[in-house]
Amino acid sequence: MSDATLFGLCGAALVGLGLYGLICHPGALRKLLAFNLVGSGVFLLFGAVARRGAASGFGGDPVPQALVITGLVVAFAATALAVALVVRLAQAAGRTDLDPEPPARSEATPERPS
Amino acid sequence: MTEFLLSAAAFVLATVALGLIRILRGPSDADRLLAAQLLGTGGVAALLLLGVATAESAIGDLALVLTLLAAFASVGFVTGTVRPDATRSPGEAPAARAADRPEPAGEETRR
Amino acid sequence: MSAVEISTVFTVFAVSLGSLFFLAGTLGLLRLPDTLTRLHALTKADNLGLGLIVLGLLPQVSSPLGWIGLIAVWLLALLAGATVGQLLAGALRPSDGTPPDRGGGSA
Amino acid sequence: MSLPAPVDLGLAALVLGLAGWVITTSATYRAAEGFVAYGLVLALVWVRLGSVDVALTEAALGSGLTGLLLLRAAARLPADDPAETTRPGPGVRVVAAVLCTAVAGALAAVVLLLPEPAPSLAPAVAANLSATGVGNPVTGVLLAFRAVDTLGESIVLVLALVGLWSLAPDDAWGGRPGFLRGPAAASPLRFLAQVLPPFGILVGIHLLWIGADHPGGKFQGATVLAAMWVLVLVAGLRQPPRVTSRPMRGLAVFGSLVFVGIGTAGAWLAGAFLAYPEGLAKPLILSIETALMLSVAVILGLLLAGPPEPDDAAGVRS
Repeated sequence: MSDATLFGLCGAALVGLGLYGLICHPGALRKLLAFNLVGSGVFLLFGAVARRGAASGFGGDPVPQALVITGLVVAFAATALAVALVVRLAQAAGRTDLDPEPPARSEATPERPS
Repeated sequence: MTEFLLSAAAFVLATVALGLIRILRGPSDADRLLAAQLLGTGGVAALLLLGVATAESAIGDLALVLTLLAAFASVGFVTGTVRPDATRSPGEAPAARAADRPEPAGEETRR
Repeated sequence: MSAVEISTVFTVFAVSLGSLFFLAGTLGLLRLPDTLTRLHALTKADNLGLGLIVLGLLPQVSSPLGWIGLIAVWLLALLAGATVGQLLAGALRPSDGTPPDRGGGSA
Repeated sequence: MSLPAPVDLGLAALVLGLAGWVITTSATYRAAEGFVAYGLVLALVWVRLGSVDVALTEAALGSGLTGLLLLRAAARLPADDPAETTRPGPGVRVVAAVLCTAVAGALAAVVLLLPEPAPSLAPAVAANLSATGVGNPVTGVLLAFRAVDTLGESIVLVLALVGLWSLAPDDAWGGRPGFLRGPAAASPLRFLAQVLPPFGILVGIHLLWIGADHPGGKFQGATVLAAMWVLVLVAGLRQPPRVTSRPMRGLAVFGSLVFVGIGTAGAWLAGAFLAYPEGLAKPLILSIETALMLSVAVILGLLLAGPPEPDDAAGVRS
């Protein structure tokens, strides 16, 4: 088995693990972490494709590599935005699950000690 | 020589990976962070060995970037929580902050 | 012994010793009883381990830029490691000596 | 140039083990700690996949900055958050596990059934790289062959910043970003924030400069620069600028504007949007890279600094 196949399979497993976390954790920040795992799994799949495309003296196909770099930066921007949303949700509601029914402690003040 | 450097890289990597057991066992969050810190330094050492062994200078640059950013998780940890009893070293009272950086309250804000 | 042989022996010796320090640091991290002693073991081990590995690699690099890069990595690691050690130790020094739990929720 | 294959197996096991920890551990804070280590290992995996460019990005962004972001966010969550302890029932978990295994299995099958010989654009890149004047194929793809992706990305970053700022309550508008402000930093941290940035700035410029011919480039350089700025902010040596500050906003969109400007000039001088006139490709690419690096560094720093908060709240908040 080549390293490309090994890490490609690893990426597939990461997507599965991340999806599981996305479904099974009610907390928004946990969902975000899980979603980042899915993202890195997808990037690893790209990495496997890039590695297999090594040719013309390059260690890998540069096109998927460039796509992954773009993807990493965009993923970071999305994560930062999502984290700000979660923190805002926690400030407003005192909780971070995405349960639609109004939380029991909705009067919690935004100024929390920690 | 190349073979030796590569196996040294693998050895260091395996060693610090073993240290990740601390992430599982804890007990405190600082312990888990120590394991991540050791992984960072070990990763840098392994990259330096790999970079010299393969004569690829870019791997040395990667080691440099990792070193620069290795402290960031710990910085996030130490500054992340407000625990006056735990996060601040003695002699730095909360009031010191207000004295350090006076906030021009209300100036130029509401529009 | 020729110069090449001497440098080879030196590299093998220093890199091996550095690797052993990483092993020692890991064992310390796993075996020592509390967080502060583990921190102590860790900072000693990774500074010395990385330093010895850098020292051992120097003869194998021919370009001055390569030397600067290697030494810069080590100096930066020393700086960051020392600071992080101070910071973590400061964070770990509450009055009763027990490490604070930052986990939140079910600890 | 390969280590023995056990290293790859070990790295794969490490990645999966840490991912498993991130998913299964009980407390969010621990999951975030696991994610830091996970990002580090992933950077090593990218080296093994022969892609140092990606490894640099992953090491700087994926582990360094994301680690700081997530750890601080996890520490800000309410301690008695019901989401921390509630879990779905066993039925839901079994169904989810089956579903996710099926997805992972399908992806694994795709990996195993990838066509042989592998399709690759590497020969096409190699054939045309000399026209761009740069020697790093990834930089060539990012700024010449697929420049439109990179342009779109730089605009996405600006939009993310707009989205982040729009989360501020009305009375906070015009204030300073609040995430990175906290209680007085311990003196070792202030020392680090004084000593490290000069080196960091040097490394950032170095990465930009060598990015033309070796692994590196504007994103990696910008991440290092942003990290240094964030360090200064966290240590409390400087205040983040107010969100109404015009110089800062100008700097944030500067890169995209330069990119669009040069691209539009290409439509006029070289016959297509984002095409470079012959012989001028390398200087133009370097100009775009420099402008983009500044803007991306500012935007990444501001994304970490969070939405603005009212001035009087500072010092109370973590």
